[in-house]
Amino acid sequence: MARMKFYCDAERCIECNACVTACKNENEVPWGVNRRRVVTINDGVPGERSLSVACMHCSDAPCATVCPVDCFYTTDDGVVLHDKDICIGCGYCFYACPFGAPQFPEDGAFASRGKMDKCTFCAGGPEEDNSADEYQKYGSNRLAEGKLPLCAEMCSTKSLLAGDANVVADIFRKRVVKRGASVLNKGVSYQNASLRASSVGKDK
Amino acid sequence: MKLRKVSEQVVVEDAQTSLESNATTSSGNAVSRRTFLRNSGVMAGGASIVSAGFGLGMMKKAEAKEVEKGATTQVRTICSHCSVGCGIMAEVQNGVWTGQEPAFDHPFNKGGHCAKGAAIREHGHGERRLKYPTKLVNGKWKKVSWEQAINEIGDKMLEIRQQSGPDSVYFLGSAKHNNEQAYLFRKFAAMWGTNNVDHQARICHSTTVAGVANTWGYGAMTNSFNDIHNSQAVLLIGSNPAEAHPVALQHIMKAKEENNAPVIVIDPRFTRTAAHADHYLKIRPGTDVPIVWGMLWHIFENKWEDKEFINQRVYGMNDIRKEVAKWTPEEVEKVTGVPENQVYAAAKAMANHRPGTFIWCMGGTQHTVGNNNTRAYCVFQLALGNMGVAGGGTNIFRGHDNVQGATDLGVLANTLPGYYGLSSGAWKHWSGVWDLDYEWVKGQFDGGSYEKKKDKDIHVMNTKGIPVSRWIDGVLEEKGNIAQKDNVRGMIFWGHAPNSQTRGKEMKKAMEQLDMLVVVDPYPTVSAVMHDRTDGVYLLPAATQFETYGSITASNRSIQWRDRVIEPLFESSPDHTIMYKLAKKLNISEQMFKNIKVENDEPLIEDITRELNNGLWTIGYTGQSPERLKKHQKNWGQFDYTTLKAEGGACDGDYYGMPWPCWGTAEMNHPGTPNLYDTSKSVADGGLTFRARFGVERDGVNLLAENSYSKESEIKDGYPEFSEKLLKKLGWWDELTAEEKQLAEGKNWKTDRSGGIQRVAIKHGCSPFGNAKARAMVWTFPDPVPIHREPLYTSRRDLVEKYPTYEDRKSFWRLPTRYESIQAKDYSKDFPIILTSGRLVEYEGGGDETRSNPWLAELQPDMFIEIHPRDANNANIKEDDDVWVATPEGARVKVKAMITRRVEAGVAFMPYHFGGVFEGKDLRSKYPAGSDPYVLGEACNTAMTYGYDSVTQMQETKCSLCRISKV
Amino acid sequence: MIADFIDGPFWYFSLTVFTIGIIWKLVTIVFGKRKADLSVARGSGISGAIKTIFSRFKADKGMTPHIRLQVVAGYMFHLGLFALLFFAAPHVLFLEENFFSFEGMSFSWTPMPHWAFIIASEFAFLGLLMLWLHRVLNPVSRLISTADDHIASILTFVVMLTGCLALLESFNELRLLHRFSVELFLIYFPFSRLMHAFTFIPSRAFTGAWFGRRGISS
Amino acid sequence: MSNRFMSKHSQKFTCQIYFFLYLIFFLCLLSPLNVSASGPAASKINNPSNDLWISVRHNTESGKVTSQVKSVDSTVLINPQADRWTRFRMTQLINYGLFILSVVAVVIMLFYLFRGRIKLEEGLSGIMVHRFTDYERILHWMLAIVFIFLAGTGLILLFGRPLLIPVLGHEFFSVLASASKEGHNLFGPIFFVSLLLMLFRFVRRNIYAKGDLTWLLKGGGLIGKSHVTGGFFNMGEKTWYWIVILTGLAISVSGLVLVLPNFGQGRVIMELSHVVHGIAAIILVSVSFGHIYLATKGTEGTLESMKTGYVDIKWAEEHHDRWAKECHDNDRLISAEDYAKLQGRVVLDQNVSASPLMEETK
Repeated sequence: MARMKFYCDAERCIECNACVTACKNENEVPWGVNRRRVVTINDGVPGERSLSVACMHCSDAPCATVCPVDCFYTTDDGVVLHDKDICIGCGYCFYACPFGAPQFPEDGAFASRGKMDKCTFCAGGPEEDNSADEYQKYGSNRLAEGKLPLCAEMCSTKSLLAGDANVVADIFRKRVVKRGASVLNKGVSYQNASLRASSVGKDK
Repeated sequence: MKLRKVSEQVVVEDAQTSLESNATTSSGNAVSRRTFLRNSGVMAGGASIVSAGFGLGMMKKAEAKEVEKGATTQVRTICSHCSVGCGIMAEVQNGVWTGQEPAFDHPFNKGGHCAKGAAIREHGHGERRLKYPTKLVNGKWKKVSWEQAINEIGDKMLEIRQQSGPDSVYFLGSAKHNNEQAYLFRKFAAMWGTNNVDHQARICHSTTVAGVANTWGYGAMTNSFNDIHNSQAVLLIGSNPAEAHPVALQHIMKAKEENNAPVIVIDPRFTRTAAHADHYLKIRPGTDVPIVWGMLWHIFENKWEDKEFINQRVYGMNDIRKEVAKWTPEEVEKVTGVPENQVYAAAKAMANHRPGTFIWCMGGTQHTVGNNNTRAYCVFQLALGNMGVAGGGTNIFRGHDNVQGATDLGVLANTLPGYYGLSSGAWKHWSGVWDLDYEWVKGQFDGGSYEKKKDKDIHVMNTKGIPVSRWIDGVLEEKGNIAQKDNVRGMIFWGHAPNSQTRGKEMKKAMEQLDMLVVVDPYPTVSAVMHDRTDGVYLLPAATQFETYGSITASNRSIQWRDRVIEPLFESSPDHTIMYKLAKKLNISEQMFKNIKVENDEPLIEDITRELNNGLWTIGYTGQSPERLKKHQKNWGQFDYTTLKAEGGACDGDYYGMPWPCWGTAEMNHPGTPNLYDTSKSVADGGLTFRARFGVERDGVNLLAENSYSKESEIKDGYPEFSEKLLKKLGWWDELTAEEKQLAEGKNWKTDRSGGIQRVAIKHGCSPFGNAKARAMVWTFPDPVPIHREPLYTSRRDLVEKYPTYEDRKSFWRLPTRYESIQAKDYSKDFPIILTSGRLVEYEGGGDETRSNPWLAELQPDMFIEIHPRDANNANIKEDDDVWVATPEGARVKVKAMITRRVEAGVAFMPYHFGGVFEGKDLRSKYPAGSDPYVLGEACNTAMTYGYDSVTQMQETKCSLCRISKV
Repeated sequence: MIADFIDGPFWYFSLTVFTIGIIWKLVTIVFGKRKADLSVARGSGISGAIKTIFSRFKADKGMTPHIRLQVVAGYMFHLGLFALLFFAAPHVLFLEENFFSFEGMSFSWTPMPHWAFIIASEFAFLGLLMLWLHRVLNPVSRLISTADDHIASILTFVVMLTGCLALLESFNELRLLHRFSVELFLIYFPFSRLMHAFTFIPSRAFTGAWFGRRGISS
Repeated sequence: MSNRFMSKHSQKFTCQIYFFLYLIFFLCLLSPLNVSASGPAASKINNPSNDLWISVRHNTESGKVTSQVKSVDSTVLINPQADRWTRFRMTQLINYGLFILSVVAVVIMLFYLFRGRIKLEEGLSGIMVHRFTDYERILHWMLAIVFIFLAGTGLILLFGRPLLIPVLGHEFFSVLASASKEGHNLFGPIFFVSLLLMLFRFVRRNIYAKGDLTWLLKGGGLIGKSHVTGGFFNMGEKTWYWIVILTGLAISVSGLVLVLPNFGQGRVIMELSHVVHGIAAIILVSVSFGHIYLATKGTEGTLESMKTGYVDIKWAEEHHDRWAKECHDNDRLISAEDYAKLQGRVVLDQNVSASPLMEETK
């Protein structure tokens, strides 16, 4: 049984926001609701790194734990989904989620939270797969078509990985090893050449 | 209180899903997938994210009937944003663009996209598009019919022609046209009889084209994005692919991770690319030549240069050495602000890791010394022997999706398609291609003469036109000062964003002075609103590139075939159709479409392709017949991710998109040239030598290559370009067929339309254009050896004396052009901060298209300026404050402050995609109803100042001065 | 099943009862027999009528100190309810879809924003509660109140409550509950004091006319 | 929802986060950037990334964090509070809350069983004194009604999942829950308003005075048969009043923070407000049990005061002797007949209807 997971390779993410618009594109999420976002740390200074975050589809999801109407469920693929026919838009999942995945459509002051909306790993909802009703509520169901979430598939630098946790881990491990190995063959990367040149002095 | 059509509610609701919007529509085509489903009998679901009221509809449980799906068809097309040329799989259902799948097997992007590419399907909604022909009637937008619009425009054009001559109408083309439309547009201008035709390439990479072409023959990206996989080092200067070409990072990352290629970024701004680089040099804007010479200084100092390569294939490197010798580490640090050790490290990295590639973009080109910069870059690569090898080369990332193509097809004021120039020879060649009488073509032009050469009159048809960067002056300049019969009186913006051009304030004045302003574009663009005209403005809705088809040339010279995804939305129609209608109105359609089939006003794209195949011999656009292009597109999965070569399959042996030059006729089946000047391959297999373009010798120095030649070449040394005479001398003449001989008689490789000369030359393993040395020293340019000159508006007055700019020119591209008279005055006191500009990933170009796309607009709602904390504190500015940015020429823009260390203290950065706000005044109300972009903002170029390149009139957008004060 | 009944037959039934009831009531009131007024006219009946219709919106000076609570609460409730009834987005849409759409064209007006809706309902509830509690707790008003008054108040309260419970606009059951209560309300309306929504005009008019004729200012 | 399950849950979830972060650390450690650190110049170059990701995990980055997605907390990558809040609600609020409420209920029941109803020693006299005006009673009952509604809906939302879903099933419960949530949100402000009116109206009479302490020492008369003194309000009522006001305000304010999600308040603030809201509510509800009991079944003659506004003089003497004395002195006693008339139990004749006592309506 596959366990679906997202993983964002911070060394590659360039904050191009393709994942964000891809999500809007595939699920036609309305303005103001962002199932996925890219966060940049140390913006504008050396060490700047970006990560694309959405629902992490936790193995034991806190949103599911706190939901007062128990509208969450986990699919066989380990995707955490919720039933909008049961959701009452109370916002507890929003408090419980460390990653800020749950989104609520708001309309001005005194906004009553509508039904919660979040990343579905492009796996739709409880409705019949790829039915119009499902699309209306949750966006498309790519998993049912044997495809992976569009955000990951469209990542410009293949930084955002999605799929069976083991496969993702393998891909990533290979990458890391390659990075490491290539360094070993070629000696020190030039990240610090300047520092060396200054401290050690030029090796003419 | 409101009355509304029930039928409209569909669209209104739909608009709500994306944003509250007053979008009305006149067509059922323009629906999103939601409404599409809803239309086919689905009520909004109980949990509809759109919280509308609870009339029965909204509150009843969704009676979701399964949509009877019209078979979903997949269409292969190409992204219309940047020049990487990403493949797109569009899913179409009942004529509606319902889905977008990643093209995993596309060799350029492997399914990857940036924010723009991933949001491309929104073109199928086009909520904020210009819906129908519109005309400005005393201050109000009025819908008119196509016929009326074309007639009125045509009559006005003829009137202007009759009063002031053809040169008073300016044809401003576009890099968004596909090759066929671009070619047709250039032809249109020729038929009309003017060289006042130009497009964005002028203000994007013209200095590259000029500088690079004059160094070694062709002015284009020498290798390809994919070829970067082979690079052992990557140097980017004035280039920020992380935002401008995100998919390119896919390839750069591969090199970085798998070859541990050091990635070195040289930029005034710590860009997102720099954030992922191994080594970063922060230079003062406008000091590209010094930093490059500075690195070269270390290379010569440590004897890291490739001597053999230089001896064999480079001319004038000694002149360079002399200049470089002046750039000691101390001087470099003084001018650029980069300490020696960093420069040294960069130089060492490039020297130790060969081949290394050299990437630049507008950061290098958009300067008064742009051509110097680009040539300096080339020289650097020549010195390291990085040219003509896989993984090396100068990888120049072009801007728009087809700016390379539009340039090749001569939508320029200084040449005919294929860089033939404007000489009589060139005109004769093209008259031949068009199958027209040369004299008739000549007759179309103004009979007079604007320039003299050795006090001999030059015919107007042979004199360069006014470049797009200067059209403003073409309107505003004293009649007497323009080398032209009369000022420009009619402007035709055919896919151009005025806010991508500097001197916005004067542009506004110019627009108001025109007799007629025509905008042909899918969106109204800023041209529709920035002026205060009350009439004489026409907006014609052009179809987007997804509503038509044709070929486009990616930055790496690969030509891809783009399929039509959907029928034109609303009342828009494809550019070539509009061209035909206008041509017909102007009575030049006969000649213009002589050998092009026209079906109900739409010229047949394939015929146009064939015609240009028949004419562009110089750069080998001849082998890419429509059939071959379509075949490549159908089989793009069969090309190698790194070499771009197809092994087996339908296109066996070809390189993807047959990167030009693809020599000879289509029958010759040349595979295209993936890397230029690569002597390790035979010419027949995409190998090449440096082009012999500048004669065979100068002052007794041999200009031809010395015992360097491409693989399998039968001439084991340099040789001049091929011509009938040379063939005869070599005794290869008789290898031409009878027909070929007939056509080739008295012609050379460029003008022989039989392709025989090229065929035979290649048969003997020779490059048709000869085998020469690259020119490190371009004696035909103002600065034969690239030297540093301070920007016109410089904050370093102490350097002005040592590195002065040029003298003013009386008449340069028909216009007086100022240099030293501007630099003479010291503005640095009142305007202490250097102002530079650049791109954002979410938007492109003038941004009218992308700012109208809700998925993108939501991510960049505000125009901003990046300010260093020091400057911010000095001006007492806090994050997100509104600030006035004032520049020396009296313009000022109101933008939000973003305080960041990306920029150095004393430097400020603004993105240039915004428009629709002018000096603090919001122009939203001036847009035609329902076509205002979601996001408006000050155009940074409203504030950008004067300054033009000394060869190509490239505008200076990368360093000016400004004063920033809190609102 | 029940849903269809509430959305369908019962809705039309209640609507009919309501309309016919109202009309019948008003007709009987307006055209009912009345003793001819033999007094000598000292002033105009018409002007008196019109004057009174508006003057009665203001509480009588003498009474004000005693009934401040009722006045304040009364206005809060009635204004709030009016706003809810005619300017709540769902109601506007409902009215448009069910009453003001004729072939192809439909008529509607701008609903109030969500926040305004909330405030209006807070006012309405506060007012209604106060009024009803006063009715129950104040000995005098308790004495003069009949079952009708209590039923009317409670029915109104229930209608408002169910409406607000269905605020999320997504559970059909809640919508039906609201609609059902509305239907009961409509049926009860014509036969109860709720009629004052319509009758307050003619009643004031008659008194006004009567006084006006006698030259009494009221 | 047993404790055992909960703790298991939280452990698992923390592991989740750590797994995610370890992956990132792993990457940082092996990326060329850092291996270089272990290269020749290792001593000089230490790897900033480790600290970076640690600070990310605890949401304490020093550098500027940005995101093009502009929404509440969109720049918070990981919010460590979330996990704590989850654990608070699931393992503490629900379990202890349920425990406390049921204990209080049971205690009161037992008390009733053993102590029975507290009768007036001398029985009712029929002589009444006026205690509360209409306005005061309206306030009281408004607050009471709204409070009960809010308490009910609130408890449904809090305990519904463990207690009601098994009974009602998901679909129907979520209908109920949705109604509860909307009602709860809507009536909250009304509660707040009535609470404030309550505060202003009664605050003067509820300031602790001397004598209250002795009342306390005597356990409000519940313990033993001894007699306790009291003013208009006795110590017990005052305390109840202050509990209502203080917890009420806490509930209202925190409630408003929660019900208006879009004034840009971050998740952490909302989580904290929810904690306050929950605790205060449990306290108020449990104490209100006591109040309701005492005022209705608990003591004879008390409910009368809020029904009619009048109390039997005997009741006054027993519970509020000092106030009763005042009434005697100012001669504010009303005979049974007059009282009957006032309550309209006998037909009024003209002069009574004009009786000055009608002024009470004010």
